[in-house]
Amino acid sequence: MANSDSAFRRWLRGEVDLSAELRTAEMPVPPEEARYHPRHHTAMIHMIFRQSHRFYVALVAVLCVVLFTVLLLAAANLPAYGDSEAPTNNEVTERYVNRGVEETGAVNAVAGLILDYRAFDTLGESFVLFTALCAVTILMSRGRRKHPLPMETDYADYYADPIVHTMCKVIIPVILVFGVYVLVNGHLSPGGGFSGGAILSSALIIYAMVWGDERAHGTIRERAIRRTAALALGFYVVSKTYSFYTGANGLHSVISPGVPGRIFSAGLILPLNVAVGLVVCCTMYSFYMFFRRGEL
Amino acid sequence: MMTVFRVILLIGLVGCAIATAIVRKPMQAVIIYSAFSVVLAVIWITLEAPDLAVTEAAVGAGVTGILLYLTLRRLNLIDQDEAHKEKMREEADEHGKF
Amino acid sequence: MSIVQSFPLFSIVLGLLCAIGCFVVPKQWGRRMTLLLLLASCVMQGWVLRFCYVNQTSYAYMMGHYPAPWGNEIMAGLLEPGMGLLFSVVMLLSVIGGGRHIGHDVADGKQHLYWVTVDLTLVSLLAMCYTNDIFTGYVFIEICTIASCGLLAVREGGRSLIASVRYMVFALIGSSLFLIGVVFTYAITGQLLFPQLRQAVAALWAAGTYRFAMTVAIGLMTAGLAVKSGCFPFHGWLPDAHSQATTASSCILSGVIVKGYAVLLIKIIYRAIGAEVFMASGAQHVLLLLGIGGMVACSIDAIFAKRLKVMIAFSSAAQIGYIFMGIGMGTAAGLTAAVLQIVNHAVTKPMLFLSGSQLSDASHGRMDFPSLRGAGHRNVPAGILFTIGAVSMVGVPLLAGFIPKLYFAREAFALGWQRWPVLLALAVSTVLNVLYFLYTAVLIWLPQEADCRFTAVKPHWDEFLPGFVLAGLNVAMGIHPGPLVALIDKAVALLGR
Amino acid sequence: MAAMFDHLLHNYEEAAAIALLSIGFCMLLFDRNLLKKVIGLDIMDSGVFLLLADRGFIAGGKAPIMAEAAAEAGRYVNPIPAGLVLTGIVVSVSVSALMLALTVRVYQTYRTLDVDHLYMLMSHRRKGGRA
Repeated sequence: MANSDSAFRRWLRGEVDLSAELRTAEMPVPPEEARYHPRHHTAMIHMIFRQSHRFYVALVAVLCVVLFTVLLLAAANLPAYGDSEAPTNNEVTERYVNRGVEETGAVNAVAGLILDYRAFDTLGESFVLFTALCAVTILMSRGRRKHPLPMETDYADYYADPIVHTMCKVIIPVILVFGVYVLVNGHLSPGGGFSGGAILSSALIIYAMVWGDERAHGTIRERAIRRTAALALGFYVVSKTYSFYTGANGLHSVISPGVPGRIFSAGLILPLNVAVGLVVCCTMYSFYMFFRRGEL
Repeated sequence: MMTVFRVILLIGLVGCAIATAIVRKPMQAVIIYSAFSVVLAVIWITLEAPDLAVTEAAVGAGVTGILLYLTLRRLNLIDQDEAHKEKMREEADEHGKF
Repeated sequence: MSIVQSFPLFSIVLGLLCAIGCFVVPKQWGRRMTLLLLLASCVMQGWVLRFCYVNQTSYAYMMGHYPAPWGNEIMAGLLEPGMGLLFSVVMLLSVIGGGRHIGHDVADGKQHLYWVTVDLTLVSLLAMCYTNDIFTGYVFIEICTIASCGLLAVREGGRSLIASVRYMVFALIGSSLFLIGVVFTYAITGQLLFPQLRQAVAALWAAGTYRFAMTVAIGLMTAGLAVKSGCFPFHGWLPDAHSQATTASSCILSGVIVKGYAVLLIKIIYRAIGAEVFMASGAQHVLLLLGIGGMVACSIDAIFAKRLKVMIAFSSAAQIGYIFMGIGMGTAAGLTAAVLQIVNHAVTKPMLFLSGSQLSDASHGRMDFPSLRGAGHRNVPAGILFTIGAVSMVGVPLLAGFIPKLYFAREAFALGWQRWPVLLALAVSTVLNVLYFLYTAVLIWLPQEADCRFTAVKPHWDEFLPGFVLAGLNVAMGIHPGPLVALIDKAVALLGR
Repeated sequence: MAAMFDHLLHNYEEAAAIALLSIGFCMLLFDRNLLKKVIGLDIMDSGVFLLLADRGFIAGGKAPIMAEAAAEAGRYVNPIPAGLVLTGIVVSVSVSALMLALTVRVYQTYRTLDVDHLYMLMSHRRKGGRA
């Protein structure tokens, strides 16, 4: 009571600027538990930090210069650029290039390499995406607290703009078709799961940008995204386990390379490309939604 | 001929990287980084790696660029620079009695 | 081919499926599934270990239909399933022991994601243990980095965000250095799988071509993994990260994850580069010196720490110094001692974190030493556990901490110029350990002050039982180290073959 | 030394890759702005990928898409680096998404992107806690 009284008196004396309080009230306030109020000998610690920091920076700078000189010298020591006799062009590469088509059925040697010869790497890679999705969800998800997002100061209503709106209506299906093309032709032409999935997600992101997050949230359900990603990853794991297991035990695998060059060929590569594409698409779109509105 | 083209592209690439490092506004850095990715996508083509070019254009220039932009937007830093942030930081210091 | 030989693959796949499952099911199921997964993983690794021990062999397991230089492979000897078993057991106990804190520190809506990250951490550690391919190693290092960042950042409030940023900056520098090393290695050998790589490296080294690039590559890979496991001059991130996380995450981060990188480093040195070439490159001397530096410098930091968890975390950094010192000795016996140290630290450190956090619970969550005075009386099981752990860390005989120190000291006498630095570092580090660990162990048993604000807490079985299992392992290793040492000796012998 | 410089001039792509690497590394270490650190990380990764992809290039080689394998018996470039870089790019984008999420959270909590400032808060707290 005494406090408000004195505040009132100060206001009467004209010392308090009410509009200043209004301005601070607009600013999003960090959550209570995270706010931080140091108390002790700030100036000294400031100084010590700056001093030790300067020393540290100088030391690291010297180390960096040494490191990059060494790296440049090592790069000069490497086999010549574009040399066909370099050690990298050995029997491993020979087999990938010469027998890749008949063994994997994939015309695109890179697709055959990452989804058949070295599939374990790529399995790990999809799980890198999945792990990142979980970590981003942990960080960005607002959970129960629902502290408000910062106000949009430069909000542009793209939906009201007839040019943007109409163009996007035309362009989104085109992007989707292109994405699907890149996805399912991964074993025949450049592209594949990762790029195709990113292209698909870009179409979804444009949709969310123009039609608004709320509407996109209504159309593309959170549950659907999570289940699609989980199903695609699950399919990937299970099918690849089958192929690893049969391969290691010398069992006959029902998966055959098919006729190279056809769309339905190259054994598991086409379905795996689709699965990877779905995972990438869901992950990228989820990243967008988490950064945009803090939830899917 | 091809070598000259490559060298020009590489100079552009390194130039973009340096520009990203020295510009003051975060938004400029993000835009230059997207340009960097596009140049890199062309370099992948000159290296005969079309898979990488497609992926770099979609993932590097596209998705990473969008994520960087969204981050700026979440932080309300779209057209603010370091000097402004310095001021804000001082305010924050004062607020926290630092 | 026996079905047991497929168990490494099965445990990795089971972990992946479990992670996907936890992502979509409600949180209670996530916890159960993760506990089951960890249990299954323990059983499977144990089985593989038994198989390899009985047959005295290490075997390569083809991941797919293509043999070694073309397809991926995983490799299981004695070291790999042994470390997998150790990691699974420690993770299982940490997750059970820290369960109550997870419920408290992690928001309700994020608990299932916590279990996903735990599963993925297990998978990445197993894959790092078993991998026989340098690039697969890189991919799973990245999974481990991201998952551990999730483990760290999941805690609400506190400084865990700043700790995560710092951790990520260091970890990403580490993985980039490692990747540059991989690129250089690939550029001059054209191989990625360990056995072929080792032949190619030996041939190149004998021929003397690309020697400078090879040395740089070895240095970069070693430096990358050293940064990631918190070796001495790059340990800046470690105390913050390990002390700011929730209890189970602290146990996993310091008990298991840093060791995963160390195991991968050992595998790369002995299986991919070859011990002879590694020793000829001179990188082991650097590792030895860094290890010694870490043992001393981080112990001094630990003395000056004013909070319990920070002290335990600095002691982790010091103990990691021992591991690198063992690797840097460059002999089989030194490596045995390093692996013994890995085992010792993996069973002791989670015990210290678990009991330390219970002691701080008995002091209203305070971590500073004045508040912890007499905490042992308020929570007797935790006090006993902490005392066992502290005494073991000091290196008192009949406890696990003594064994690696003994082997380090024994091996030191067989060395050349390294003998005196190693012995001196062991002595200094032991004295420093006495200063901070015994001090704390005594402090918690001091009589409580008359005006003590804290009341005794009722210990829960799920909190102290895992600690007692770890303490049992610790004492068993200390009293009867023979079988373990014999096993590790065999594992090291198999590794170099 | 001159021979080495000559060699470096021939490996100009590698030299550019190392240059990118250094720029990114320095941004990651020395730039105080967290956002610029993330961009530096991406640039550093691009440098590594450029270094790796250069290793697969063969002068006069074609992209390894063997559509008319029988028709033209030309040389193909090495597909392995391309596959590895593809993996790397996806890893890199995952990591940068995570770092950006951390950036957003840090800014929401502490109202600053200056890393020195953050570390100062942290070390200060640790020292303050001792008193």
